[in-house]
Amino acid sequence: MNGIVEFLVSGFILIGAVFALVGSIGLVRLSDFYLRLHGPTKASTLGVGGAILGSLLFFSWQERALQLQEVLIVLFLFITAPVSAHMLAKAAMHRNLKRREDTRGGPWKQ
Amino acid sequence: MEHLIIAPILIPAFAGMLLLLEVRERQRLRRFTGLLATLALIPVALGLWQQAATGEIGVYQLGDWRAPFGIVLVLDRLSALMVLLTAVLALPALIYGSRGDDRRGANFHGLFQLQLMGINGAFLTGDLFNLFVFFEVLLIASYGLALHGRGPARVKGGIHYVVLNLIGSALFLVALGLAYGTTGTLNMADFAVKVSELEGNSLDLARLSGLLMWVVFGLKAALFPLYFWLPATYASATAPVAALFAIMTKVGIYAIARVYGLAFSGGALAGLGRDPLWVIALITLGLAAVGVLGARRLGEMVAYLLVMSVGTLMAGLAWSSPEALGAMLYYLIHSTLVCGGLFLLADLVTRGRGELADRLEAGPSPTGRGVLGVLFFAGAIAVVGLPPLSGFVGKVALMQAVPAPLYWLFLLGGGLIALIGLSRAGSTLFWRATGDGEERRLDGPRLAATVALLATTPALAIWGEPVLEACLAVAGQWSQPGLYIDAVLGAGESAL
Amino acid sequence: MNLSILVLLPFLGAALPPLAERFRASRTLLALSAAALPALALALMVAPARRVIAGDTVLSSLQWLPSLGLDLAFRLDGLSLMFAMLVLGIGLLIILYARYYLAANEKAGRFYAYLLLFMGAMLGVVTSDNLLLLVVFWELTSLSSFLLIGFWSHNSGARKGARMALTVTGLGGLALLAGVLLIGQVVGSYSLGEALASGDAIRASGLYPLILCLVLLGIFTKSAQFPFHFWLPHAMAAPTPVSAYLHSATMVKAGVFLLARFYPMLAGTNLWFDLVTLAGMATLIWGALAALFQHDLKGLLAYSTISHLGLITLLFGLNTELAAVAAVFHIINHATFKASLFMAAGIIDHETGTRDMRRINGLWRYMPYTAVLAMVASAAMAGVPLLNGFLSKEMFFAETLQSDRLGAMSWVLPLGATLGGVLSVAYSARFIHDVFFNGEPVNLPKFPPHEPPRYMKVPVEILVALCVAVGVFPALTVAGLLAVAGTATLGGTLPEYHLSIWHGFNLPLLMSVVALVGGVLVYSQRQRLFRWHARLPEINANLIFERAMQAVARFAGALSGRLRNGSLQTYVAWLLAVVSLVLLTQLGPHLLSGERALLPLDGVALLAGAMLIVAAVITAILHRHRMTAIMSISVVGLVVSLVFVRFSAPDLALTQLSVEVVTVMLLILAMYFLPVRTSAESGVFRVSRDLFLSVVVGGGVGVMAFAMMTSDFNSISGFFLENAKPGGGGTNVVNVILVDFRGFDTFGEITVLGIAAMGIYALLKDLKLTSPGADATGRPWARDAHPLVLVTISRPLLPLALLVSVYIFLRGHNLPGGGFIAGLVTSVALLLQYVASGVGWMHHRMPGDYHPVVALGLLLAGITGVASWLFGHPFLTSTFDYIHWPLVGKFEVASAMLFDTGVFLTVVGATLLMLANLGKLSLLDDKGAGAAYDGDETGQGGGA
Amino acid sequence: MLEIALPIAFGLFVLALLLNLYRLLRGPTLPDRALALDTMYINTIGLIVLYGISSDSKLYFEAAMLIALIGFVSTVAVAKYMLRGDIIE
Amino acid sequence: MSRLLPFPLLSLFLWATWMLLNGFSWGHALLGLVLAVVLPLGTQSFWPNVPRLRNFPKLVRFVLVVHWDILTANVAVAILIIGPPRRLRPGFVELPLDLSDEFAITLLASTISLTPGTVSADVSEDRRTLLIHALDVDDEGAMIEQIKQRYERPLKEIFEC
Amino acid sequence: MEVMIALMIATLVGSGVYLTLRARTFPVILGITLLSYGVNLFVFVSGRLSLNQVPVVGMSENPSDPLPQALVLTAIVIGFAMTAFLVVLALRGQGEMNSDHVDGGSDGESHKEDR
Ligand code: NA
Ligand code: NA
Repeated sequence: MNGIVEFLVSGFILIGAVFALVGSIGLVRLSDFYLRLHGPTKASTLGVGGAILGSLLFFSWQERALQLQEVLIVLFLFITAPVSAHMLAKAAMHRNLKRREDTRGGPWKQ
Repeated sequence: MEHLIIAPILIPAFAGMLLLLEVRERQRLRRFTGLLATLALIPVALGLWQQAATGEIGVYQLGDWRAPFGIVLVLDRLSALMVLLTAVLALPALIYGSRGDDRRGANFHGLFQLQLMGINGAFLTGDLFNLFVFFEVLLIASYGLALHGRGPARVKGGIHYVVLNLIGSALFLVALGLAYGTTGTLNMADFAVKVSELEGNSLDLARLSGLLMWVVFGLKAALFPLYFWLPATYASATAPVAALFAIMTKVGIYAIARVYGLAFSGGALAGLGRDPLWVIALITLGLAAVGVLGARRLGEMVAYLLVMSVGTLMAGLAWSSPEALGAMLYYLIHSTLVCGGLFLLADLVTRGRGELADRLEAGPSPTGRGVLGVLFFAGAIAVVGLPPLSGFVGKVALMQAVPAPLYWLFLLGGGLIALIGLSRAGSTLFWRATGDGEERRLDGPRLAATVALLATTPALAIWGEPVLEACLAVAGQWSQPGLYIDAVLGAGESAL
Repeated sequence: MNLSILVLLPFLGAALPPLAERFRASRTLLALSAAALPALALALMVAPARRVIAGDTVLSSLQWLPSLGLDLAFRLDGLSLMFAMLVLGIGLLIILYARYYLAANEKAGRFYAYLLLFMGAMLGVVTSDNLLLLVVFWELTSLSSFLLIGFWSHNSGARKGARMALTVTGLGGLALLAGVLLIGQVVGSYSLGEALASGDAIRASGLYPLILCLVLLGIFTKSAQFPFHFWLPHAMAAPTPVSAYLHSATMVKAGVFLLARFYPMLAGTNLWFDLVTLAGMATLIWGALAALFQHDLKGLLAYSTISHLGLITLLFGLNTELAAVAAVFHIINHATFKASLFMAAGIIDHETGTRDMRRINGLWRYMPYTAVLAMVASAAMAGVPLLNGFLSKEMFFAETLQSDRLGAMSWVLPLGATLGGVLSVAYSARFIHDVFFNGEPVNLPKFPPHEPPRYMKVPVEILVALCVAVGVFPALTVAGLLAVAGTATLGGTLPEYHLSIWHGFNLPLLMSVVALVGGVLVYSQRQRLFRWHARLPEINANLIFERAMQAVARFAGALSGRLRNGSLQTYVAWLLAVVSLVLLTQLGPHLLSGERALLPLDGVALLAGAMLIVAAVITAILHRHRMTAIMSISVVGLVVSLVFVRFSAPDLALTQLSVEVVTVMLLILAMYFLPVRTSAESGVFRVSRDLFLSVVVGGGVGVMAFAMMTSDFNSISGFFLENAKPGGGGTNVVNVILVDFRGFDTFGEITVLGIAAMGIYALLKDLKLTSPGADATGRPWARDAHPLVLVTISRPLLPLALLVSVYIFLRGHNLPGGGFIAGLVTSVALLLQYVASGVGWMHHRMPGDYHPVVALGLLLAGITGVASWLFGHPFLTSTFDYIHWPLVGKFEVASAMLFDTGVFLTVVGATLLMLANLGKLSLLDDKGAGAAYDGDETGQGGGA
Repeated sequence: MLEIALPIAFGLFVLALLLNLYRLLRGPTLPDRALALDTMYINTIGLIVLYGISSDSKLYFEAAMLIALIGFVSTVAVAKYMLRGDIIE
Repeated sequence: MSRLLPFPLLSLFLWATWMLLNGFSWGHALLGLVLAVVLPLGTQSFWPNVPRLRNFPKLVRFVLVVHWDILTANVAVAILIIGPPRRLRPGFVELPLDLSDEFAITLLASTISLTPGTVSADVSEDRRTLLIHALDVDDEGAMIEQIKQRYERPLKEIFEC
Repeated sequence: MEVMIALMIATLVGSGVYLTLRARTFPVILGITLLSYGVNLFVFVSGRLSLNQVPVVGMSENPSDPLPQALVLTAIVIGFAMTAFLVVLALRGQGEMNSDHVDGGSDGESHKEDR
């Protein structure tokens, strides 16, 4: 395999993995639900995106042709992930979950 | 005519599908479809029986793939007999059900047909995994049927039945995994050949597979200690369903006969589980007799009588001589039809007694007390094995074929206990009536269906000889697994 | 003439009276219809009877169940002739008697029918030439007597008496069956003739003691021998004609008949002597004693019957030929005098309205004619000279003196016999004196009593006349019959004996005198005896038996209730305990020695595995926090899919993933109506039991899995890999197996799915559940039923998901995918619409009922399968071809695709049928309805 | 290079999954658990994609795509349950 | 044409997806075309109110902007997450909506959720306000303005004009 | 790897068994589900484990055993049907017996039969 390609693939997947981990760390570390909600919806999406970029490159190289199939995964995620986040936020507001005292503003009554 | 073998599966299957298609709840159309399909099963089953009676084993290769790679249906005398028995039982049960019970919930006719499809499939298949699939077909349909109608008792019985059978299905899968994981095949005949060549770890695992299947079939057949669910479930099921279910325990018995008479018939595993089966059969027989005596509802009593027949049959099966198997098959036919008839009868009794239903307490006399009394008397005589009805013939045949004092003791003792129970029940229901029941007349077709089933018992006695001979022929073929294996795999494959 | 017709006649006759009754025949006509066929039978018997008297044995046989050795074989020899005459003759008299006995409002037709059934059964017993056939008729007598005894079913005593008789004689019948089967084993045939000829072989057989015990159990129960005698008095609850019939000539005589019949086969051994004599002696004395103390007229007769049966039994037990002849003789005599006595008692009962001898007194004045008849019959029973009873009793006394089996104790037998005689005289004296004399009647329900109708007395007259005739002219009357019967009983030549009234002064005569005098003495002391008896604790066999039966039934109920305790947990535990037993006995370290090389474990697998294990265990631990459990079980499903990915099963991974989503939706749908959590309710014992079972079963399956994975095997799978492409036209072998090689499995499987949907629909129909108005914390539900973002995103997702479904479907044959997965994806997309926009909204856009979708799917699959018949192939034979189209190029068309489309439709239809209907549940609920429809059109905005 | 990068990436994703599992078990609230599950689905996609690379096979693409397309439905269902109790109404 | 292709954008999207899924071949191009026409037609009743696309180039630009934002802001958020939590200044922000089309509002909400640091938490019943939870709000007004500038306005132009 | 898989199967089956022994319908449903997972895995591994050998013709040199995969697929679908039925049955129980106890009614009554 071409060294540069391999380097790029490795880079993408590592960056992706780091982002995925960061998102999940956020999920563990952050102190209220609304904060935690930010981690996965974005960082993880990006994490998967990184992995997929790596994969794209890898297979395009392997098969000597542009392999864009996996873009669809990201596309689908971009469509669906905000819905999960939105619905969970609504649920959390409905349940009136505790939030950090210094949170400005407040949730709406559901 | 070569496709006749699959007809007992496809006729109810297509009927079930058509019934599913009929969404406008045109009850008469549904009844017509269901009855027509069920009626059609009888000539088909007779044709198959005739085909099997020649002694030739018919093999139907689904998808035109030869065994052991594809799934085969196998028509030997045993499967033909079971298919015929199912058809004979199903028609009266459905006629009975078509008099109003089918309106007590949705999809009765569709479920009934698909239940028949499952039962026939289980009898005909020559493939272990396909047997599992048909078990599931008949089970899921039976879940639906068991819950047909309303009432907490039915739901509770249903939950118990479903959960236990789901666990049973899981166990079956484990057994199948082991079967495939050791022999690498699923065709019963091929399995029989391969399992007899196993050794070491694989042999131990195959044994475990056999024993686990044994537990599964024991659950279906309702053997001790796995029958406890049955009385409540059957007693609470709608009458035509309970009547049809009389064949369900026999599916378990059939499976044991088939799998152990064929798949585990050779090599180190021959006779697997036979000794415990013997003991368990006797315990089942004894405890079920106790159950008959202790029952407080007629339906429950009949359910226990059914379990008793299971014990009786299993002991005969465990003895596993051709004579014992032949006698057992005769008894199987008898007990299935009679218990089916008694379930219907219990319902007829219930109908006239209002709130009291089939509780064995003094109360208003059932509508049509005279006729029902005669039917009850005949059914009771048949089921406890008193002469001159089929129960006696079956019992004598079994006792002659299984000359074990313990068996005789349980068989006769159990019969006596059941006799006591039934005489108490009969005298309470028909003699101790405290007044007339509801005025309604007995429904003609319902009565006819009940009579039809119970009338098989004198018929089986009168034509006992040809029936016994047929059963012995079935048993003779069964006890030569090599015939089956040769038919399925082609001659010369069998080492048994 | 075929004997089977003879036996058949009463059975046929049983149909006549009910028919006659239906046509409103008069009572006389009814009786005539009942009597017709037995009379015919009696007439038809004349010809064969002549041959029998001449020394022949008439045989006839029809095949019935040759493979069981059960033939319709009948014989008429002396013994059976004698019994047949009793059965038919007395039977006819009973019919005549019953004509007057039965009240106008009683179902006489039914009564005669039962009686004739019984008569036929009895006739069958005495004429069977096949042991099994004999058992058949034997049991038929039990059954028909059950009906007869219980004829007055409104009467509790009748019901109980009938059940008791059936129970006891049923027990005996079963024992007899076993005994007969054993005889058949020894003899090698069930032919009576052969069995009688094989007496030596039977007695020599090791099975002899068992056979004897079983047969005697049958005999003793039937003949009411001590200690099985207790049923007989309670059988007196039957109408008197029944008692007269059953307890004189028939039912109870069946037992002693069998003693006679089997005499050549089983008698002659010490065991026989001990058992039969002992039982006979005990019965003789006990019955006589009890008879003395009865206040019930029929009770006295019942116990006297028991006593006389004991006498007969004792005679058979003595093992001498003469004793056997005496026994046969006494059978005849007892039948005649006892039948007449019962009838007389019936007349008295009929006329006075009671059977209590303490109230019935001095009837001599009111019905002298009946009194004479009854007194003569009683005298015969007492053994008064010039009456038939005297003759046989004399023989009996003589025979007891002959036996020396008891050695030094031999005097016991004559002493016992004499004591029996004394008591017999005493109770006979009571019957005469207490009823017909002894002052005035006390408080009779019917007063004054009259003589009965003329023809009601005829049967009594006939029988009493016979008693006298036999007693006075034995040689002219009974000798011939007795000779042939005796010969048949002994199965050989008859011993020397003389039937005469006077044998000179001898010991038997002395015993008779002692009996007569002693009997009168005893009776004279009756007041003292009654007082003594009244102080004894009352033993009511009926009560004891009934209580015992109830106790047994209660115990049975308790035992089966204990086993079948209605607790699913117990049943499941039993099932798993059996599995555990299998596993514990079969598993061992030897299974861990597989030869196959292990795959290396890597970190990812380790952690993923750990994740699954943790999630599974957590699901089990946290199951009471139900929503949490749903989450953790989803994790399990996710990891399982990963396992499928990892181990080269992409199809499975896809299936698992999509099923998982649907399952979670299903569980959450259910959660709406179920409690959110439950409190802990299992005790320590239960939890530890369950843990044990879990560890054993789980561990066992794990060990088996390991053992299996580590051993080598040869599989048929190579065939699939090789033939998938050339034979099945696809490269995805899993899919080709599913739609082709094992398409039949798939056919069954989608059927399961379809049935499940049908069943679920049926379960949900009319199901009423209350929708909680608030969540578990009491918080009311959110107002926004159809959030905008969800609605707006979910809708374009539908065509997208369908596109993906098409993709997955089309590639399935060659690459991972197929109808199932495509169907599930489509279902999920549609379900999402339900979640987002609601049932009401979907209702306008989707079929209202998914049944036809399921049906179409199944039909498509089925018809595809059947279509192969047109090409002469079996069900589900697939075919495929490649088509070349310009521009598009080469593509494959396979019938399997059609099948797979059926699969697709079924999956979609079934899933939606299940879940959409589950979702509709809340609509049915009145409370939830308003809220549910609130936001129905949310997100629809303008235009449509 | 890829031989080193892949295991590390695998490790990081699995670690992320374990952290998600922790949150799922720990809660403390139902939305937290649902969020954790949702994140697990997403991280699983990454894991599958990586597995595709490491085994040089595109046969796992559909699995990843399927999670991306329908994995969120579970989360939506849970959220809807919390909001309305009835997810199909 | 519009009866056959009521939602050209969707059809295009579907066709592109099909081609991505299957790789290019004439057969698939044709089949994809068929599906791209049939599927929207078949599901037409499910979404009666999708706005017409007015400005395709703007859409492309918008997509690119969003992707860029996702990339860059992610890094910032990652640092926030790993950094000391006390540094965060979370808050709920109400965004007054200029958009009126529901599809456009949804796109905006999704975009806000996808771009790091913000999650759209709710849409008011009257569709006039969007509730946003932000991880780190310095200046509420600036944030609102930025969202309006960067996302809402282009969306309005793309779909509504 | 085999040890790991065996452990997974053991845990799934064990947890499933434990849950099927509970008194309420819901945990029983979960138990059946877990049991199915375990059993499906068991059947799956009856074809032995193999890495990256998808049974697609031409895709692998030594394809893994396709038959158990087909069997498991069937089992998954059947299992789903059964679970769905059980779930609805549990609802029916809740509706008719007003309790989610597997024996209906509360614990006190649960051991009494409806005679
Ligand atoms: Na008196
Ligand atoms: Na709903």
